[in-house]
Amino acid sequence: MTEAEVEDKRITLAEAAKKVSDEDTLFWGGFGYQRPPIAFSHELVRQKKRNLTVYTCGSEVDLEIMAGAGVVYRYEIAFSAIEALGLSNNIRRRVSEGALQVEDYTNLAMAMRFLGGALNVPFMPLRSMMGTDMVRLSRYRGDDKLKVIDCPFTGEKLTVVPSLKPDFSIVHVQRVDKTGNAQIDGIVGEDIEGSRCGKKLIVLAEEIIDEEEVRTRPDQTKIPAMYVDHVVVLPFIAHPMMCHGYYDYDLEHLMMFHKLTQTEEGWQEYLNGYILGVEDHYGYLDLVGWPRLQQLKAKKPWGY
Amino acid sequence: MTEAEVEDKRITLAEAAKKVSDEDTLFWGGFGYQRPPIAFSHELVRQKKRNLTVYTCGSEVDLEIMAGAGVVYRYEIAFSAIEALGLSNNIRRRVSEGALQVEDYTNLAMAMRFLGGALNVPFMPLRSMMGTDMVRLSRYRGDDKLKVIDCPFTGEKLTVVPSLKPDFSIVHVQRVDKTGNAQIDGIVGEDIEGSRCGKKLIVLAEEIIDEEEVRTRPDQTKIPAMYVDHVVVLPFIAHPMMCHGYYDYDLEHLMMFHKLTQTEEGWQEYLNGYILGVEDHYGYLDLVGWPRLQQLKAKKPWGY
Amino acid sequence: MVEYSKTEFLIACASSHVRDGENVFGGTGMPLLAALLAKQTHAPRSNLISEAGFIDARPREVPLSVADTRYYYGCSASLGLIETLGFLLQGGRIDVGFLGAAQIDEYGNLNTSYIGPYDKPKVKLPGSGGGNDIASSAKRLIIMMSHDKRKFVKDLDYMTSPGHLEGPGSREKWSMVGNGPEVVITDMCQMDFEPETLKIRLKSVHPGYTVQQIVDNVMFDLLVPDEIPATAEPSQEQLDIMHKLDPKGIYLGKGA
Amino acid sequence: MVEYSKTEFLIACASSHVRDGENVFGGTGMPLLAALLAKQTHAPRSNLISEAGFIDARPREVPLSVADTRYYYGCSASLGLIETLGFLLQGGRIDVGFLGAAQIDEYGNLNTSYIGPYDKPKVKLPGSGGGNDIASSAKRLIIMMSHDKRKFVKDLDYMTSPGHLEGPGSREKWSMVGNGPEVVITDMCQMDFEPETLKIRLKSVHPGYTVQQIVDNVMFDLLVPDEIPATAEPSQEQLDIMHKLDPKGIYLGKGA
Repeated sequence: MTEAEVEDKRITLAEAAKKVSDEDTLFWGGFGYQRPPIAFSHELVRQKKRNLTVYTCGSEVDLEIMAGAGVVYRYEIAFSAIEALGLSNNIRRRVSEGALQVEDYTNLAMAMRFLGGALNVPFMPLRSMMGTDMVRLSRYRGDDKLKVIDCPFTGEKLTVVPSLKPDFSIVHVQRVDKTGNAQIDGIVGEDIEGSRCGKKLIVLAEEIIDEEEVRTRPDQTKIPAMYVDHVVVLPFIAHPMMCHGYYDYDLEHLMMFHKLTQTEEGWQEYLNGYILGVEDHYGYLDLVGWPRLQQLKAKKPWGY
Repeated sequence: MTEAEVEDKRITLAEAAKKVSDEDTLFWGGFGYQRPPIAFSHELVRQKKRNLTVYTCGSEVDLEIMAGAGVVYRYEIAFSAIEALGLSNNIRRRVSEGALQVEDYTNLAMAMRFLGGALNVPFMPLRSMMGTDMVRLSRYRGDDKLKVIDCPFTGEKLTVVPSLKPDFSIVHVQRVDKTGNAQIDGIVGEDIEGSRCGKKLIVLAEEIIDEEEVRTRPDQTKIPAMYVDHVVVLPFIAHPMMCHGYYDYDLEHLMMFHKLTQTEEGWQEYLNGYILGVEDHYGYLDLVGWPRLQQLKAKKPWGY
Repeated sequence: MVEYSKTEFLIACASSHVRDGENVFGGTGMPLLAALLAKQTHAPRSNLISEAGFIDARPREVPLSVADTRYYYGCSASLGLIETLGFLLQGGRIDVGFLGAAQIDEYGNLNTSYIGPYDKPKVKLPGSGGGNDIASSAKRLIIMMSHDKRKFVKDLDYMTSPGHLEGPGSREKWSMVGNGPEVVITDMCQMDFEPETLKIRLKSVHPGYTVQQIVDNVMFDLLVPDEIPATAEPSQEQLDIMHKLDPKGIYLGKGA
Repeated sequence: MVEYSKTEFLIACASSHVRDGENVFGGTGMPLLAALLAKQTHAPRSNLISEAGFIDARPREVPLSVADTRYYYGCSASLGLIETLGFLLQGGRIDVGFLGAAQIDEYGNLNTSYIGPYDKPKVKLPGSGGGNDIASSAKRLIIMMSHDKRKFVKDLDYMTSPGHLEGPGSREKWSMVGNGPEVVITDMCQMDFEPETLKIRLKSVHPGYTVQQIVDNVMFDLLVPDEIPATAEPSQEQLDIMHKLDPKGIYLGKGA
């Protein structure tokens, strides 16, 4: 028997971000405060990417960072705000300036678009959006934003939305083996469909685990390695947001971020201090401070 | 604080089968040799149900039993055989006699029909079946079997299949709490979508677990209680097939079953001996014999 | 007499609309506190769901996000968006949803997307999130708004989520799963929808406010019945439970 | 000289069509043994997938069912049909699928559904299962058949799964994800498809058979090239591995 040489897909965060080209389209994982790939947004900013299009339901701080730094020029999203704190100030400003276009969908519509992409069918039907301006108005997709059709079987009205197959899917998980088998704890949000819909998939994980451990508990694998092109392993990828079972959100940092983004000057201060002013993700974590990060670590059994 | 009284959804197998009326439509869970609700098919036979329509990808022994005993008159399925052993003899005979009609779909088409039903949209698109007799010929659904349409966005040809919302979903799982939260180990087949698409859901489980245990590990719940109407707890529900982590298939019994069904007389012998000739599921298990059942119990870490 | 803040009053009022045994989309903020309060008082068997994927959640502290891990421990299942918004909500299994908005019109249609013209928006608001999905498919919709003339408008700048659209028959036209808004709760009053026209109607006035104040702060013609009861005040028990749920005053504020 | 049974020969032959690193839908029976054999010989990085939901499976004993738990331990993920047939197969991520059939026509279209007229079938066969899905969307299709005149027919009783349909351009017309059948392996020969017409063509003859025997057992005009090599025979190593995989002879039979 020939023993297979196992492929090691691990690369650095900088190498992973380099794979992304200007003008590319990205599925962006995480949901709300949970598992957003913030570190990846930092690196896209440091590498001065331009004109990216990002598809997601509603990440929060990362969307603010990429909008503020001019990395993205188009969002197809359902939600932009920092829940409990308030409006997404950077996105609001960039939209008013005309530097950013947002094509509006609902959370279910975006999830169905990822599901359709994962299934490799060009559209999916759903029952939302009908009767509202979400059908009537489009920012740049025009007739390709969505359509309202008659069901070919029942005649009922249904919305159909175009499926998405972005250049990259960017997904943040708790654990991964070096071949890419990824485990997600807690809610999955839209990451199951999102990780399958991209042409390439970059998985960012808090922790590396051995392939043998994965194969002992295969039903814990949420993303099989065969979907995964690159793996990046780093701690606190989601800071100042949370990663279920690993660390809580950093409310103080989050409030500071939200307050600073109320003005362009404040945002530039944050951008220059926490993102451009550091070498890499460890530079950022050093700046936040390890004693503080230690405090955020999740407590059993609560997971935060 | 008012403490909620927890609803106990447990009923007997006989009570559960009584909920099903003649002419009803059923989603039938399990896949291949894995977790088919055989005990439920036995009880439907004992209660002499008639004219049921069953939707599934491809259960095996249970479909043979229900076809043979005249419980179902319509199958919408993708597959009928006993894998590794041969054709499904009872179904073959009943089809030739005209007593059973089979509307043919593919496994993906059936899975998408359950997904569509679960999502409460009347159809789903897929890329199978085009160009073949599966599109051209229909047993009884006629134009409502499927349609080939042009994608409203890309113009590509796609098959659309009508979603299913049967009267009951019948699903067999490893563990359940009395309120209905169900855990499935191993592959899920089509049971996630199937358990969500029915108007009522009956969960059959090998083992009862405490609700507190469910709430300590919520990410193990595959079917939340809010979908579940009734719970039946019994051992060896799938015998002579397998239940991952609980017991292996009984190859000897299976071969005996397949051999007997080669003739109508043989099938009647099995029917009268193992199904009609016993009082209930424990009567069946007594007949199979507990030493034999004990031998089938799964060994760690293999799960069979 | 019980002392309470405006926020506490609104939460208790919203809580009264959750019925026992119902499946409730809680979200965050005031609706979440209202749903948790209902579960700990008159609706112990209500089932709190977060659209991020948590089912029958029993958070010991108020979550800040619908995806907050505070929703996890003690919940009965932890899944994803296709499950909550697709299988459950669009599947017709959610009884009550809560929504807020920047603007509402006389049919209960909501704007959470843009202030100003769509082509050159003055303010980009959060957008739909799951709001349009909830407004389309939850059986009943409870709307919470601050009572401000600029929010109760004749014409929305952008219609994000469907209320009763153009009135009778319009939700049916789109085969909507849910029945639309049932009640609008503001800091001055509760409003419901007149069954014939499906237009907003005054339902009860909160203590300390007059009908005139309410009418003056609405830009459309508000239906005002002859008899208008006062909205019930919260009990001390309700206030105590609220503060146990939000001990840091994240939503309730520091005062009492 | 190595001694082998017909079944062993076919499995070794089928195995040679699996390339290293490929994603393979293995199913059960001979195709499964072929895929497992390939992984243990020339294709160690091939990835065996069962449509029931097992990914990168490494069964220590041959499974009897695509859903058999023997596929589980040591596999890398255990999921469901939407994942395997939808996300993976329809998503264009499966390189090789194996299918058998009761009838095949000159374009490689397959019947696994009915013998006799559809309206009054003589025999109800298993149906598509995942077969039509695999034939539609796997990049390459390997067909295994017993070589029998009644099986190589001019007109199928029922077309369950698409081969090359009516020839050039027909798969494109339906935007099919996969490229259709590549090879047909019988107990007498291997056949491929002539690139211009997409009709079945003789590719190699198994030891002990003649071209005439093959042609006599096909009901359509089989394309026969001038030069036809002999099919390679299995090695002792291949035979040993097969019997380690199926020690009870479930698929290989008891003899050797």
